[in-house]
Amino acid sequence: MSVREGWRPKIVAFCCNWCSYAGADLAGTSRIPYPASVRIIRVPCSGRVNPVFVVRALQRGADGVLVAGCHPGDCHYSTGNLYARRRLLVTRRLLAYMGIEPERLRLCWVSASEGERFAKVIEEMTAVLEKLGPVQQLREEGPP
Amino acid sequence: MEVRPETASGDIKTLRVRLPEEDRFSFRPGQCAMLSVFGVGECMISISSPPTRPEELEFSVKRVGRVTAALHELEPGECIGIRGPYGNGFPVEELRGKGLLVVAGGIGLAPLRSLVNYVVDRREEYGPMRIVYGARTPQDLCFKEEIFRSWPGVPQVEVHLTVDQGDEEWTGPVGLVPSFLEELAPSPEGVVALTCGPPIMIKFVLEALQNLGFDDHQVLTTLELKMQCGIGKCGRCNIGSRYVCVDGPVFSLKELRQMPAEY
Amino acid sequence: MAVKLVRGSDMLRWLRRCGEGRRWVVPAKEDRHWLFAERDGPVVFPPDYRNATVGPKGWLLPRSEPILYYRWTGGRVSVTPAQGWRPQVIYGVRPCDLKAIALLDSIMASEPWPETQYLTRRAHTVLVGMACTAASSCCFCTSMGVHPAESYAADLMIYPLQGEEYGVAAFSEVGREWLAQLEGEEADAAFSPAVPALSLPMPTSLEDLPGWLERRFDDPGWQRLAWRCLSCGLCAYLCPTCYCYGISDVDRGGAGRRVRWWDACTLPDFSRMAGGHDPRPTTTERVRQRIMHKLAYHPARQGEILCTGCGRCIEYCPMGIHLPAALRLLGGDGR
Amino acid sequence: MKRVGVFLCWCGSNIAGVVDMDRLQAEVERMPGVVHVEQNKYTCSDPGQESIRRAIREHRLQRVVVAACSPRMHERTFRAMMRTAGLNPYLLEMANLREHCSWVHRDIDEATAKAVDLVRRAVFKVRLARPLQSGKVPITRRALVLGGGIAGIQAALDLADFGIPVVLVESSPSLGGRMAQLDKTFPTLDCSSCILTPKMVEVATHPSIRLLTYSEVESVEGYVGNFKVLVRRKARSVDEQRCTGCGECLSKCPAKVPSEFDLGLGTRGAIYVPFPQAVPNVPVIDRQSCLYFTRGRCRICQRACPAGAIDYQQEDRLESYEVGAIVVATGYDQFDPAAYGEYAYRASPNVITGLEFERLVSSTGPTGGRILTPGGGREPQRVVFIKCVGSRDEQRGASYCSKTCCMYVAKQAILLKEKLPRCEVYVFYMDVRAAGKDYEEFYLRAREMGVQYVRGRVARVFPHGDRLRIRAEDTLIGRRLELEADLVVLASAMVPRPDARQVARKLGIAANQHGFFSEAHPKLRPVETHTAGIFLAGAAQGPKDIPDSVAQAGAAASKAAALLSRQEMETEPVVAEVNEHWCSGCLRCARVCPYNAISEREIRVRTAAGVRTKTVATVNPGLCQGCGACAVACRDGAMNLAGFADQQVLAEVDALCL
Amino acid sequence: MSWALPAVDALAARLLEDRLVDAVLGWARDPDLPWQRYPHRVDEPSRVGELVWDPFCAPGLAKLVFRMTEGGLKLGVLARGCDALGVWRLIHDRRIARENVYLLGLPCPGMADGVRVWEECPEAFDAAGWEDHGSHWVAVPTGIRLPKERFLLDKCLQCQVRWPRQCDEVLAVQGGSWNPFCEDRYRQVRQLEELPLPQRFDFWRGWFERCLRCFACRQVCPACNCESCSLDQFEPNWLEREVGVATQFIFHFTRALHVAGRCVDCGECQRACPVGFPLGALNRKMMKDMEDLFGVREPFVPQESEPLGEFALDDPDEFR
Repeated sequence: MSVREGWRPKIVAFCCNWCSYAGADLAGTSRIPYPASVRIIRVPCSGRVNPVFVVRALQRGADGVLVAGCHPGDCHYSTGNLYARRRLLVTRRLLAYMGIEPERLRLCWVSASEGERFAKVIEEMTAVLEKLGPVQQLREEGPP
Repeated sequence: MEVRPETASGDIKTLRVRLPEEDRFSFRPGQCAMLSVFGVGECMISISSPPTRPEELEFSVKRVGRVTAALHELEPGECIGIRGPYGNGFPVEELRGKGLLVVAGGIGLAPLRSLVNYVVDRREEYGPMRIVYGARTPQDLCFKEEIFRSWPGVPQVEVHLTVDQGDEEWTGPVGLVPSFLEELAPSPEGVVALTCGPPIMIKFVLEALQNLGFDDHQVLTTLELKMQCGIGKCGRCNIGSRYVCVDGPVFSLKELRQMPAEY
Repeated sequence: MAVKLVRGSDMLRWLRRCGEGRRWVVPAKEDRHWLFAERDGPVVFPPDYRNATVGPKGWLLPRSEPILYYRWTGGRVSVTPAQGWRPQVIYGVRPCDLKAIALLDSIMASEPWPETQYLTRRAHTVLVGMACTAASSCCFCTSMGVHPAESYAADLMIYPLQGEEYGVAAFSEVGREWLAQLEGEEADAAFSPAVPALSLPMPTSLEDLPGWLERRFDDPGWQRLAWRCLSCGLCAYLCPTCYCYGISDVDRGGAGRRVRWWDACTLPDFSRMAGGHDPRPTTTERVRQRIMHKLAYHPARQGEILCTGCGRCIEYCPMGIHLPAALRLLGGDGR
Repeated sequence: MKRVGVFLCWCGSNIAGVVDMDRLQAEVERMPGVVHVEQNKYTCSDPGQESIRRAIREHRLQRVVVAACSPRMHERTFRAMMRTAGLNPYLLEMANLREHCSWVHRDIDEATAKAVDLVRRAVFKVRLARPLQSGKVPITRRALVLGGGIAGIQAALDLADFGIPVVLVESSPSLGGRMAQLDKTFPTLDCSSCILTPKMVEVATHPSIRLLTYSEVESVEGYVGNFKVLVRRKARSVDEQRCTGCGECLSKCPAKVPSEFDLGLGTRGAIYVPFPQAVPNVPVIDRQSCLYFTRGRCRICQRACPAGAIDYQQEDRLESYEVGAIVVATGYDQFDPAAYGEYAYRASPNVITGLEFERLVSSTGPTGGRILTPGGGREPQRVVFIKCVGSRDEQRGASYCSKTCCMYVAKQAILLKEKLPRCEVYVFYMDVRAAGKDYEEFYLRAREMGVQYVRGRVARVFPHGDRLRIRAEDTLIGRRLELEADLVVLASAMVPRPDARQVARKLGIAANQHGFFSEAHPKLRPVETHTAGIFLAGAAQGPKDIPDSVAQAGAAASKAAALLSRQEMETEPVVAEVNEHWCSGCLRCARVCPYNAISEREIRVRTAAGVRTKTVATVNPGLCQGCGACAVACRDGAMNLAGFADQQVLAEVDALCL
Repeated sequence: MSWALPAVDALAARLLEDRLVDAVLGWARDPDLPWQRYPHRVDEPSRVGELVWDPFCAPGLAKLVFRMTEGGLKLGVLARGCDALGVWRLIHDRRIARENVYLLGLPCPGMADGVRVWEECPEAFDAAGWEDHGSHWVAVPTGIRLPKERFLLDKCLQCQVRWPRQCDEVLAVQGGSWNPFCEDRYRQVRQLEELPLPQRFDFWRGWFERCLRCFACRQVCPACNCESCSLDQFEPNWLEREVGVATQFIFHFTRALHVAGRCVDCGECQRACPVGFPLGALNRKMMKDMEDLFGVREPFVPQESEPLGEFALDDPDEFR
């Protein structure tokens, strides 16, 4: 597929307020650089993330969606991330089944103390998306 | 453009729109226009200012849905889309020389206000005009400036106000419009009644008028249905074979009787 | 009947030549279902082609289309109308659908507000009709006064004759221009049109039908028919004469487009108003509205019945709600 | 359109050093709804905040976006500022330009582009923000403590000392629980009842504690601050008011049954007090074994009682109490070693559990404190302790470590050595876990006193003559060894009470796979449960020794006190809300709610078919913690989360993807 | 096994006479279209004769039961396996009160595509009754044999819920869930899964272009019973009205996800779709995943709890 000049992947990341958002903050306070590809949306819990949010992001031009929550067992609400895991697992499979690269959706566990890890996840994912290129499938035609 | 709240509750606001010279259009009282807030949508609103004052159009909007809510949030100076005029409007020619009985409830006064001011501006061409207007509470009465001050001062214009429930200031009559109307007992002689308001009020006003001896062709009412295109194409606003957006919103009781009761 | 006789292959070559630079919309079979789809040219029809599941309506009145684009900058908004048309040929259209297009034309052109976007697209469309030689099991065009060999809105009409042979006749300027480029003499040919599979139990003449129905506006038969309606839009979307549409804005952060999309009077929120009031709250009113609109309201308005007997609603309604049933129930038959 | 004001913070050079603020401002000014943009060096500073207030006034701002540091840093600050500016605090949104942008990106163009997106995200979200009000829930200033063991006692006393009325419910006839059964306590060897009894008395006499022994909780309704608890007062058959506790009846009772308190090593009458120091010191008639109740004749105790306190007619009474908080301290049970057939528990009277040993050495015990083999009644020459019976053994017991065994075995070994210096003591162990203040030293002391610690599992214990034969392996030197003993003590595991799960269900709290009650968060909320207003203390939450139980009880008490110290409770405004018009009443939201915050209710709706009633979900803002799981579970989109509404998140997505 | 219409009538009549139900829902002959059977409601014992039970009773009844019982009507339902499970779906979703339905189970040998039969052998419709010979339907008395592999409705070809489960009463004839025409319910799903990703998308895009979004699939579906479908809502606008590849994707994605673990595999959506969109391939994909990922057995049998409203600590964690 043809990737237009200077294209950089865009990742929409849903971060749970208690672990992953804090983890991203820690990456900041400890000045751990990572690609500027990611844009974070703060949610109370990874369990708040509706699979439709994911597809919506891919439709509107995101190249990848990251959902980050507390490690299983550490969820501030005890079970939210476990529901999220099920839902997003199915979501991911369905995306693949309907012809969207599953790598575009990733769920990961990042605790408040894992700034390093957050940065690493973003690096990995950015690399993956750079290989995949922009989402061609769901592009909608804009005004002439 | 200017936005002015009408009622204390703020559920009704009046937008005054200044159209660029080249875009001005002529219209008749009772006609409507499609107002659109781009990004939210369109809705059909009746023009509440008279054609005799063309430089500015006024629309009185009751907040009911998404678009009307957006209209309410407009700020002076912001611009909106207007297309129109749509609908038949009141037959001002045929009404010439006749006495007028204007019966309105709540926001229903908006389209009739256009007519009233039109008549006020051409007072001599029309017979005496009686305005019967009611609202839920004194706060809900619209166009206070006009109903309390300007109109009563006009020769041969009577304004009768009523409210469903009064409050400490309210000294006027209390009661529903239809019953109030029957008490006033205006004579049908050479008079045409024009009514607009919530469906239920219209229903009973029509009965009241009948009891007062008004003939079907002496009664005009305006109807409202969901509209999308405004040009009789989207197929939404039909009552039987009539489209409210093209053939309406003004129907005579005579016409109404031939239509299915699906409104 | 005076037509130009031509062999199939020559006909296709001729059409292709005339249609240079236009989009070709032809019936195409995609597993068991015929649809009008964009192809690079006209085709010969296999014998099993009766009519397409989804008619050509969508190529004149798209499933959804932008009608304008807007862009906010500060408190100001700039608006540019959409240019939604491409010159096209719609080929292989059956008389029922041709009649339907004729009806749409009259509706969209109706005063006081003609629907320009449709009319423009229509003006850039050449309709090549195809008379029916065989009926599908749900056809009932003649019951609705539509004839399986009539040309109606067509510019050109093709009449399949024996074997490889076709007759072609023109019914418009463009049609005649095109036909002129087809060598061959006009000759008389006998064409035997199909006989529709169904003939409806018409309770009265077509002329009296509107009145007959309006007298039955409050007939309990409506309820007996509509209780099983699922409130989907299938019948309306397949119907070649249904044109109701809705309008909404697709916003992309301060800029976007206003789109017009197919709507259906059978869908629950079709006529529900912002305040919540709905003049047609249940399936009974909605089904009645749909059928009355076709057989009573529209005739009263523009003098023509809004059904061409294509039989799609009969064949595809999942709950078996269809015109014959309606007419019978209102006729007072117990079931 | 809502009037949005955006405030771009430089944070000194922290943000402005990387993000091109002027380019950013130019972009932001073009965003829909934005009517005012300004830059500040330090927005969080007083002048910074003041300039926001001024802008709110001058530009009639309805929504505010502060693009600065992480909301976790300053959201509170700016929300407070909003209030002082007369705007609802929840009409504010922050864009995290520092932690999430300027501190992690170097390239100015990239960083600025990202900053634009982040601000747009905030703008789009805040445009859809609604003012949120936190509700108020009244709080009943009374606590219920469940369980009269040391944890319950401690919690009750601490609460009472806060001046909070307490209802203490104990199912057995007396306070004291397990601790009362113990002889001495490690590592200080002070006598258990000596330190416990005063506390028991204090509970009984404390003006603000209502003590309900021989009672059980029937049902619990309501929610945090407003629980309704139904307590069953089991018929004691003795009038507590009249009884003087003289004990006349006890000696007269003809019936003899094994004493629960002595774990069957001793006996008691049908009318009995579990142990001499029992509080309240009021006997209870065990109707199963009472001659009068079983045969209809006897009445000896009634005749014996000088106070005329015996009342055979007494019946169970149900009493209802309204409380604001509940402390659950229902304690533990001991593992039944019968599962370990090879240890001959039950097969031989001389194989006993640790707890039984406690009764054996206790001066109030059946032997009056003399250590005699239950079988022969002889002083044992050699005693063998076997550890981890039922602990750390998934096959036959539980996977977890019971934590206390190592220490109480050491203690019991020492007691043996003290009382019978010539007695040999062997301890078979897997590991010795002596973590805790002075614990290791205590264990070493046991070894110094000559207690033989043998690392290895005992293969078999079987009667041999009037003694016991133990076959085992010393895994350290890898030698099989066989020895005889007079007494074998099994350090059996601590397990949940048999009725733990029913209790959990009654209270609407969670229990783990073993049946121990689950805390809200293993690290950060160790004494709270997921059900707001219910707290945990003692071994009911997991194996604990006395100091831990007491400490946790104190913690639970102060948590409860903190809650009850207010007349009413502010409910978090970020809670789920139901659109009843859309709700289908399937209640799948309730199933995923970790806080039982969602229940159903009937409403009347007007439909085409006329008015009908339908079931809808309803959220209790007192319980909802705003996780939003329900909002995703709801397909209708009827359940939504205020502050993180679907339309807001979607708008954020759109904003970021433009 | 024969299509015991008399027995059905008798049962229906008894239910009505015994006042066990106020009405019985079944099928009736369309007087205008010989091949058509439409859902029919009978209120008096005397009219059970209007009911019909033969190989052409295509329409599913479950979704109709929902609206019909809303007013508290007690309804007897002639239920094949698919109908029964559909009704149970609605019961578990608390849309139908169990006590308002009486499920009269009819073991189903599969239904024929009426129009097809009409086109290819109209005389079949002269039959007085029908018998089921496994691979054929046989008309009595005419003895006309209709081969199933030619005439079975798609939904019945794929059906694995022929036996009416969880009914109040089952018509006493032999029969079973086994469907000789569908050894592997997931065949199509597997085939698609094996396609390379771009082709997979092309496959679906092809269908997206044809889908009219008439919502017939949603409206017939017993699992799609929400008071207000999120796809119809404007605020938030989950789905824009504009029809394009992206919005069609969102529509079908959302629909599939919303019935995930809840679809009863009645195949009605497939039957209702005028353009033949392979909705089954989406629904069964979800079923397959419920099985593969979460070990849900018989994913098409409705349960109180649904897989996506649950979790297990050891759920797979494959996100790389």
